[in-house]
Amino acid sequence: MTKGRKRKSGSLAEQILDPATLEEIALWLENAGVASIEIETGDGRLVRIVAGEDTTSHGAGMDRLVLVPTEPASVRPAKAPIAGHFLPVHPAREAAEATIGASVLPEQIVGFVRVGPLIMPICAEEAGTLDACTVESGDLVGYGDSVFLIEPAQ
Amino acid sequence: MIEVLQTGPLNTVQDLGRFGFRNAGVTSSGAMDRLALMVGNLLVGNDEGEATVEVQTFPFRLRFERDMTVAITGADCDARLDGRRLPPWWAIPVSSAQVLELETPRRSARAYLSFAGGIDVEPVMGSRSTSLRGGFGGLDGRFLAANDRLAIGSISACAVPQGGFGAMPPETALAEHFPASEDGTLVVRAIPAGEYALFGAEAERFWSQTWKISSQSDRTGYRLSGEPIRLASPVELRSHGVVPGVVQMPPSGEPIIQMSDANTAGGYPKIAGVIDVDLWRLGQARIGSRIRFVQSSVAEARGAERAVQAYLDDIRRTVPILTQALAAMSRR
Amino acid sequence: MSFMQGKALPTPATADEPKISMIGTGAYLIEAPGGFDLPTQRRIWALSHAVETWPEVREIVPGVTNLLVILKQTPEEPEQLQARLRHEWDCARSVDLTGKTVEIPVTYGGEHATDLAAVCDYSGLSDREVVRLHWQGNYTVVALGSAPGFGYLHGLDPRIYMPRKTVPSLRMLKGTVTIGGMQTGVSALTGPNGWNSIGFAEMQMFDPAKTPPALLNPGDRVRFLPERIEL
Amino acid sequence: MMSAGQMQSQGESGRRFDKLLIANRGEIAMRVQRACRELGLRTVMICSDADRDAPYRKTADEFVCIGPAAPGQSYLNQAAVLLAARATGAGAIHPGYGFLSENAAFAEAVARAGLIFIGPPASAIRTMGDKIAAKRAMIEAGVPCVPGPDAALPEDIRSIETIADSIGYPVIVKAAGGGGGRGMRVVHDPSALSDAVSVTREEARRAFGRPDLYMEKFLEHPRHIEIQVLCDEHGNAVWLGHRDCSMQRRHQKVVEEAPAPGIPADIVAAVGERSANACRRIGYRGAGTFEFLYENGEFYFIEMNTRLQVEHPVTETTSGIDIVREQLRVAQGLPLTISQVDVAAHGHSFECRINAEDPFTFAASPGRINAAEFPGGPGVRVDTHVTAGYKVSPHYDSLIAKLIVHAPTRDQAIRRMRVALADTRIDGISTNLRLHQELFEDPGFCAGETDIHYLEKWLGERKK
Repeated sequence: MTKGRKRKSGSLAEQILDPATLEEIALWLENAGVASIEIETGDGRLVRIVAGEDTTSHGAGMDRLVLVPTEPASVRPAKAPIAGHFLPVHPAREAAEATIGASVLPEQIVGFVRVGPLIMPICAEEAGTLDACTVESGDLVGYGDSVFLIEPAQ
Repeated sequence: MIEVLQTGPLNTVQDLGRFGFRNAGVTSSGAMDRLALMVGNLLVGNDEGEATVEVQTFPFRLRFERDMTVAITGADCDARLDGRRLPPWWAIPVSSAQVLELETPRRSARAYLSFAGGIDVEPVMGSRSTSLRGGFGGLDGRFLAANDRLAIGSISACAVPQGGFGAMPPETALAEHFPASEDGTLVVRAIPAGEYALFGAEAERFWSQTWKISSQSDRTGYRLSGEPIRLASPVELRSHGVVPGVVQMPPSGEPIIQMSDANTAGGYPKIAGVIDVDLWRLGQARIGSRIRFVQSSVAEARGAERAVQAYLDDIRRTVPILTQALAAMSRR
Repeated sequence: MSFMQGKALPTPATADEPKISMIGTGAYLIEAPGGFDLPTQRRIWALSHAVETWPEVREIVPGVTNLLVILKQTPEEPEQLQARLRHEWDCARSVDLTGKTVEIPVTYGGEHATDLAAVCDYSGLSDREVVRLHWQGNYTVVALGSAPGFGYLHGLDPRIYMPRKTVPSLRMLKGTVTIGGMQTGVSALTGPNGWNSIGFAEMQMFDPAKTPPALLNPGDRVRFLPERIEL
Repeated sequence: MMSAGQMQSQGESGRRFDKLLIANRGEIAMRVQRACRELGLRTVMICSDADRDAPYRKTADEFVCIGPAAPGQSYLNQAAVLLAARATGAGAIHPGYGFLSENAAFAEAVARAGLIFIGPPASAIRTMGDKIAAKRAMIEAGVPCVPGPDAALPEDIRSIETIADSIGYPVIVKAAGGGGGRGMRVVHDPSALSDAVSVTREEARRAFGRPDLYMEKFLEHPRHIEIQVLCDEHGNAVWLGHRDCSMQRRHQKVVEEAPAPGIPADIVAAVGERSANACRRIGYRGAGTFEFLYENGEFYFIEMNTRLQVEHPVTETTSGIDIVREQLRVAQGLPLTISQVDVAAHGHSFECRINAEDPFTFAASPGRINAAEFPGGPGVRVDTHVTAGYKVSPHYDSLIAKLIVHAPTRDQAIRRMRVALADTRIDGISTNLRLHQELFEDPGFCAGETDIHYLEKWLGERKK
């Protein structure tokens, strides 16, 4: 077990989970007799936490935090750019800019956020398939809230 | 500069109109949908009355010759910027050499292109609106043609977010202040005018029937077809000033609504006047579509005007707040 | 656009009170009682001058014995506004505008005078007689309208009154000297026109680059100078 | 343009606003939320990316993230706060303390947006934010000030020397735009004056963009005494007693108490009356604090804080008045529920600020709190937003809890605080709990009437 070891500044581990949390989860796993657990983080990445001594090929001394490679692709969110109310369809249009199951391009508008008299776009960050919408029409969404899930293109 | 790559006839430069010369026989001109023009201007950080391109024949294509900000308001004409689809009622920063395309809208008639800084044509009698009849204003007093280039004024950078942003369309934002369409028939509010009483019982049919906007309709006026309404005895009036919105009844018995390029004077009996605040909706009514008049009052008109003003004030106030908020968020 | 025709009847509300009506919510038309004469027209001009300065007024359009007042916005109290207009009319004293005199050289007859023969037929006068009666007249600009800079001129000799045509000319040239009913004028735009052409004037009646753009103003005197007569 | 004070529009409930946006985070956000809920007001709470899991999200009517973690992008992003209010239909904004609470431009923008700013008019914020203008206003209202001219120093050194002589040494030279210990210099005798003036002026020019300096008497061993005021828009202004906030480290208060020990009641009453009077004169509204230095039986005004203070609970517990509730009522246009004759001070109160910081180095200690236990029992109040599992963000100030005790006497309150501190446990991060425990055993502190340098000196000695 590596204890309280700090990762290099800017590493993904720091961005995703802090060491204290990891320690705790690892402890639970150990107690429950589970070898490892995969957690999907808010930004769509998979994190595998391994209990006890590191048993992966990384060898001794490695952190128990393992970033699972992005293939097969994990789902990425399309986030609200600002706080407001979610509009799945532009009020002057009858159909949504992109429907669930449709393929989307980077920067393509997939929905809207209404802020008073104004409207901001919710854009896909990368090419993929619009997988799901996670909020209801008219819901209050905040900056950075995940509104759609996009399955990245291979 | 912007360059017109493709255009149909009768697309002109328009602002809110030319006022103060009606008594010299000069029609006011100005956008048919003034509300769309104002919203477009507010989105790009202009004063609400800057000159825009009114597009009423499609397809329309233009190329930007420098980086700028453009807004597309009014009819949803499936705008595309270098092929990328844009929502209606939208403002977006564009780069030099990008091409904006507008397709024939499925509903509504006219789209407005507002540019941050406004279209910099020489004002004539205080306005940049094109008077096609007078042959002045706008671009040499004529409608736009392919290869025309229009100068765009400069404005202190308004930080429109990269992906653009839009305004709630007035149809939605102001829905409770305007009568809903009935089976695709636009309901237009009007107030009886000077000669209304002369029509006697006939006047009832003015309100009750659905009128069709005939093909002989343009920016000057809409001719309506339907069951004619005639006066018991013909009446001719001394020439008097008229304004957009006046509903005249020529001897044929089929009404004419004077629109933005309305004649300045007329003498036909006036059965009604469309309330000012409903003119923008009429300006978006298409040839062949149907309208019905409902009787209104000054009080009702004032209520709707206040709502429109509040809507515009809200946009005017919120646009800079939104751009500031986004700018602060992207600052490190 | 229709204009005074010999047989047409106006629709005055009463004999001595002006009629005030609305067009939509932001325009009020005040129609003077009685017939069309210059004293009434002068009172309309006086009313125009008074109302023009009201802060809520955007534009005024004096017509023939009437005035259209266009407001900047719908008034909160329309009845009160009507009362003020009525009061202003009551106070209006006939003013004689100290207008300028404009002399317009005219080529009578010739290729543009396509309706001269019809005027002769209607009046029973010879073409020389019609032309003479026209240029000998002293005209007053009653109002501007219908086209930029077009002046409705009062003072036509009743002998050459001539109703508008039932079938308008499709392309009458700007500058055509015309008679319509009891009025005369110089057409300001090339286009369809129902008035009767008897001559042509080169003079520019309207220049958008000038201040004011219209050559004529209500109250101005106009004289036609028979530069050429081509009969 | 309407200022909040002119806003007379009232909702169906007869109130000016039914929904309030809380433009803050942490314990104060929670404190304001509770007051709103008691008054039946709906709450909109905003957060940054770092505060998405704040415990008060569950009890807010609406909770929405307005921007990234950095304060400039979220809590200090005026436009984003206004938009959140616009989007949620909030009718008023409570700025809490810190962040936008003393930003006159923000108060104006709130009013311009047709909303009510829970605080004084922007003009009052602006006046009190300008040291010289504030001092002038206080002199006019008869509030005692530190001796010294209420105007910027002249250029000419001879005149400056004359001013220093008339004040009497030691004097302090301060940059008009400065604060928090920056841009100021103490001068003990005339020979050092010229150098001090020129160095400070240069510093002011570089650091604050304006070279204006002013000068006043330097007090050697003052205490930091505050007077809490409350005003409504009907001309009522009351003062709610006084607090001693002398226990400071680098101008940051560590422990506060009410009332300030050892100050004769008649002296405080005179200053309190004048403070309330000053509020009436400047058209003040809401809660505010007059900060004074106190030395040798004299009060000297230093500044006015035009907002709620971190240490407001010590006044609440001794006066029995809910200051946040009064703020909200005043903003609704209602008169104060109390008048001066109703104001009394009962017993004694202490507040300890529990910070996520090293108790020795004072380095911030962000991270996850594994376990949190807080004290209870009679006369104990804990204002906190943290629980076990809470992650203390490095982006914001390190205050995680306030322990407040109240007891009939100061000695009893000290004993109560010792117990409260002993019953507090925060694991996973470092906190200054131990510092507080040591302080409450320190004979000097326990004796009371310590000056503003006491804590720094004590810390210096502790290190050895």
